[in-house]
Amino acid sequence: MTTRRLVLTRSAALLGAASSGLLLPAHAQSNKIRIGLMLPYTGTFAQLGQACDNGFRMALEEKGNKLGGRDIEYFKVDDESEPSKGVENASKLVQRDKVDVLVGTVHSGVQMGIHKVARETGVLCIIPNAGMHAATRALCAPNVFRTSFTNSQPTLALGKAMMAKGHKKAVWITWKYAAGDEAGEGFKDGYLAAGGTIVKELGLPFPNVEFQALLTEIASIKPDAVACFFSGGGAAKFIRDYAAAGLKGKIPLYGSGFLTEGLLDDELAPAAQGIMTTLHYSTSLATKRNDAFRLAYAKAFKMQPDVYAVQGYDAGQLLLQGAAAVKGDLSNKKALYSAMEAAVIDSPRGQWTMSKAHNPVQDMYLREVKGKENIVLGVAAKALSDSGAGCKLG
Amino acid sequence: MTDALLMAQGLSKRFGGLLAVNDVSLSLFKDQVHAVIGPNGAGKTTLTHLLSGDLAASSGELWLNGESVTGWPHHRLSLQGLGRSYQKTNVFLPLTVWDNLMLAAQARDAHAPFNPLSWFTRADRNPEVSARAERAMTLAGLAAVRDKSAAILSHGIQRQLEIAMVLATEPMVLLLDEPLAGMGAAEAETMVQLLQALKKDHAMLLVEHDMDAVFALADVLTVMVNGTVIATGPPQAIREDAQVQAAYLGEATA
Amino acid sequence: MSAPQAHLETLPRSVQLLLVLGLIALVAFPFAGQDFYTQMVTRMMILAIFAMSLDLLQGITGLVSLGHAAYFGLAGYVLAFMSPADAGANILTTLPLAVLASALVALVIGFFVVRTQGIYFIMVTMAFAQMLYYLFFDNKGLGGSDGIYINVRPAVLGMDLENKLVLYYFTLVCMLLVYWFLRRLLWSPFGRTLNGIRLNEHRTQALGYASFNYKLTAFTLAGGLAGLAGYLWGAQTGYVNPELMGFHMSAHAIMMVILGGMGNVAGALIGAFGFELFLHLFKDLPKVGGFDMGKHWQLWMGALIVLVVIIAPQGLMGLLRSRKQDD
Amino acid sequence: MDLANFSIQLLNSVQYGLLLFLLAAGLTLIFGIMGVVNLAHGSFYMLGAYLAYAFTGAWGSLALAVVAGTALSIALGWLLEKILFKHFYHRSHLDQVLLTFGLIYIFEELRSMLWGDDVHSVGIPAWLDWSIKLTETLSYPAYRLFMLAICSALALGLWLLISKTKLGMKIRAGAFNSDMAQAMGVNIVRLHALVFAMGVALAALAGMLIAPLSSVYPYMGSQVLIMCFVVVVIGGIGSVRGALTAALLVGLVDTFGKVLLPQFASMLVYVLMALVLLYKPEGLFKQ
Repeated sequence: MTTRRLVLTRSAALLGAASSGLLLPAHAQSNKIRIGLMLPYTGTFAQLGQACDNGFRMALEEKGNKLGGRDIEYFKVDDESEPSKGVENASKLVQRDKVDVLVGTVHSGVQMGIHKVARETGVLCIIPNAGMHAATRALCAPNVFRTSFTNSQPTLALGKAMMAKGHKKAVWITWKYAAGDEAGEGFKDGYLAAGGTIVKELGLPFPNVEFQALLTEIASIKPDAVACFFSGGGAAKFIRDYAAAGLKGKIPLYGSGFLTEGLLDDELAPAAQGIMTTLHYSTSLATKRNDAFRLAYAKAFKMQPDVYAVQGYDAGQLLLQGAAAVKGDLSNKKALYSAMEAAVIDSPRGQWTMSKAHNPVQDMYLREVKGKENIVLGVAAKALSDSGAGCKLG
Repeated sequence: MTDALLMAQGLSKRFGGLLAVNDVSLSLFKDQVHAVIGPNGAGKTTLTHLLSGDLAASSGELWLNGESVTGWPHHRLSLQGLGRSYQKTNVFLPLTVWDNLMLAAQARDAHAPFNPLSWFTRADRNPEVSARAERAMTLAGLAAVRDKSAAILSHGIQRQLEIAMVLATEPMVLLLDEPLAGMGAAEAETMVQLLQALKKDHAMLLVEHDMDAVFALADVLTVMVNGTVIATGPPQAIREDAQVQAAYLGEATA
Repeated sequence: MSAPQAHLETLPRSVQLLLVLGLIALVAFPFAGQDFYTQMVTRMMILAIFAMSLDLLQGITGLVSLGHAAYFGLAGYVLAFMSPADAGANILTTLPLAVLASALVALVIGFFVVRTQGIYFIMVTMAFAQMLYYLFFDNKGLGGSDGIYINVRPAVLGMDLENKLVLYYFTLVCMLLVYWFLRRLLWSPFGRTLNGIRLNEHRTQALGYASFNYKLTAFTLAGGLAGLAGYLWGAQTGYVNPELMGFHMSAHAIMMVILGGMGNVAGALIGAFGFELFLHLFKDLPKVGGFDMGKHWQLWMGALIVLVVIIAPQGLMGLLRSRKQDD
Repeated sequence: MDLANFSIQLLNSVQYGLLLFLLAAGLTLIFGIMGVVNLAHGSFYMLGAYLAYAFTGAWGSLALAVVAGTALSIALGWLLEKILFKHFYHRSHLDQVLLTFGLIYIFEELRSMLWGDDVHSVGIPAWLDWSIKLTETLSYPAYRLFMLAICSALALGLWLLISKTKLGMKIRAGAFNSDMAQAMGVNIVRLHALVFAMGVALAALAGMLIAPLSSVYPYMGSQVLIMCFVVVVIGGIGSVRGALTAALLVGLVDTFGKVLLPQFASMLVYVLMALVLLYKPEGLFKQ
């Protein structure tokens, strides 16, 4: 083809793609409720994103995929746990797909982007995981609800449990990034209140996983116990290195539940025996509600649920209760929000209610790794609620 | 001593153990061609690098137009009027002949790079620069290939472009490193005529193997062997100098 | 003075046609498109400015920087720091300051970086960008790993960037200004010398140019223009985070410039729009017989990039010109 | 920090340094000696780790997994070189950056499709699964000592291969001036394929050997990528001795940085790199 024809077809194609793909006529007003799922389907937290997705869909399927009598329609966006695209992806759901509710996400950096869009557009937003404080504290908003935790909530309950075991001097170690710092705040509040003293706070750059130097430090400090916050691949490595450094038997290891949640496979379990963690759920929580949930989840997805699946599931239940109260008319915001605020969620983790700042008030369980499970020893903190400091709601 | 355009005193260059140039002193005067000859590896090209600033001398002094310029980087020396061509053709191949010359011609009075004027003015609308490029082009006889890209020119014409680019910077002193290298007889002839014409108003250093051209052009001849100058003087005297014959010209010369 | 022959500076008529068509589409776009697409195209224009700023370095001067996002992100942070909690910052003061800050940092880093050559230049620019990234990532005082909000978008004299349409046309004007500036630069003595440095730095020095000063000026200018793009990004999203300075964003900029075609600024512009369009296209691919094409967008994106580097080494622009050989 | 603690930290830094050398060894060949900017090096490392996970899962023995994995990665390296990289030796660094960046996307997605996005652990072989008591609270895992030995052996082997053997001489000649080497009768095409395959195999081997320590998870490759380039560049591109020295240096800076200057720990390595490049622009041991 001569250049002229080649270019004309190419530039026409480029502009054609631009117009057809982009200039969609405003969507026909159907009575389906449009649900936007903004979760990481690729990237480091893909596993967690998929678990939230499964839990949420399962909750709605159990009620016939109806919200207050109206049918539903899903819109998915992969946020790749990439904070720089947070606002862009959230706007795609809210402005392009005109979703009525946005469910997301896992990574707190991306959550900052979603929260910006939620506060500006007023769209109903349910956070299934990201524990960043701001969303239900200083920057809380009537249209934003969280069904997971604040970063400091799980570690808040850790301090008392450690003191109960007589560990008066502890070392705190985590990655130096937002989630790690906020988890540290929770641990400090809980542990100091219970009379403990933090001998040293160790931190390493995120996502550096070379722990040897700090493990050597811990061995030389010889604290009564070590408390930490790690998750994902880094958590698995920390557990192995901790055991390999011979600390396992000598200095008990405590942490927020994410240290062991969903990681206890055949290879890792031996190194993790005896690790005690606090979290608002454990797969092996021995309640009828949890067993039913595990059965249903295993049947639907052929694998065991984890805390992320429960948080997704509860996001679905919260939405179901809210929609039922307004008989599917999600535009009746006042009634919808007050119904969701007053909701009592019968969750596999146990019943929990919504705090004034829209963060779960829930029991924190003390768990210990035995075999390949986090066995629940008891309730470390009953109906623990986040301080919601700086939130002007309610 | 004072009217020497370029004067070097005791120039030496050591590469680790090898003493490539050993205590060479020479002067270039206006309207005079100073040829430097010697076997391969005698240090001729290294000497041109020391004079032009391409290489920093291990020791020695350098004066340009009476002013001490020892240790200057070669872009400063070039701006002071010391132009040089390279043994291996060293031009901007993707650019046309005219653009090569314009870039050379523009260097003389270019605004400093951080001066916004140099960002906004049009490079091809500067009459002085264009005139300078035009002069260099006609002198080197490149008008015919003006808009051809340098990459597709024959080797000989590329050598002419190399010289024309040096002329476009309108230097006082010309350092020419084997300008006739790889040229056919006809091209060499035109080049010699060009160099002959350039003798006026310039001081020229000519490093060359083509003896006919050397003896046709040179006013002063210097012979270098193993980095040191073994003889300097008028060409005729050098031709008969026994030492030179033994070291360089071989047995009886014709 | 005859106009130079087929040259990087003169675009083939086919590309000029494409650009004019594109400009018309861009000017008319907000009236036809949905609110979301107006924002999407605004972001493409911002990335186009970012890509053009890198093309000044990579395409025109031949300096491949793997850390160009540092100056992009930095300007966003300057806006965030200067934005009051409850009011929009004044564009007249904050924009120049943000661009100046990025240019200044580029000058300081450039002073060290520009003296290295080839692959070492690529690596050392990356090293400095990673330093800046961790400086913001690790320090809570600078916003920490989750970044900072810009609560109210900047405004001046009735021009309020909170309004999506105003932001769209403000960005369009900025993009056109940057495009015009860099295109003119190609024709300027400074631009011609940068081109000479890219082709044969040694010869350029021999002609009398202090190539270090030229490269440093280009590095600083490119840093400032990247700062302009970063400022606009902050103004549009209202949220800045360390990833804006990260390795990924720098690599993204390199890909936009290469996809489009290097050295004539128009390539970078086309590359930015093309890259974003392909990204959105692949992500929105439907489910085809149970196989969710959209979920595996990374596979198609990777394949596209590999394809481009094999069949179109000079990018899309190269394809347009490859048929019409030079004389 | 008393002497005992200091000496253990020194051991940690040497061990991490040698680990880094193992990680960067493949890159010293492909990027260092062949001059190909291979951003996909991290993906080959990740591929090795997942192969180790898959094979130990299937056969239960890491040794077997390493043998099979190495063979597979040599084949993959050979194939990739034939299809893609053969055409890129004389292309600009920019094209190589683009090509290998595209490959990162492709490998990451293939890993997700083949093995999913889960976090896995790989068992340490039983005969190495014990620790030596250093202090009454700290002991040192035998597997890390084993790795210490392996990495040193590899460093020595690679150095000997490159600088002392005939093949090594051919490789260096090919890297320095491939046309000249070809003129001297070196079969450059086969040599490049061999060196490239060795580079990929070394990266995968690093993944397999480090998997029991690092556990296996998505995007593990991209986390080590930048550190590998830092090591090769500080050491001096093309120098095996340089890569080893640089790896030990980075190990030192990273280990003691975390302990003594925690707030600057992440920047220290890059400050080191910038200083080296500014002081010796061609790295420590440029040939």
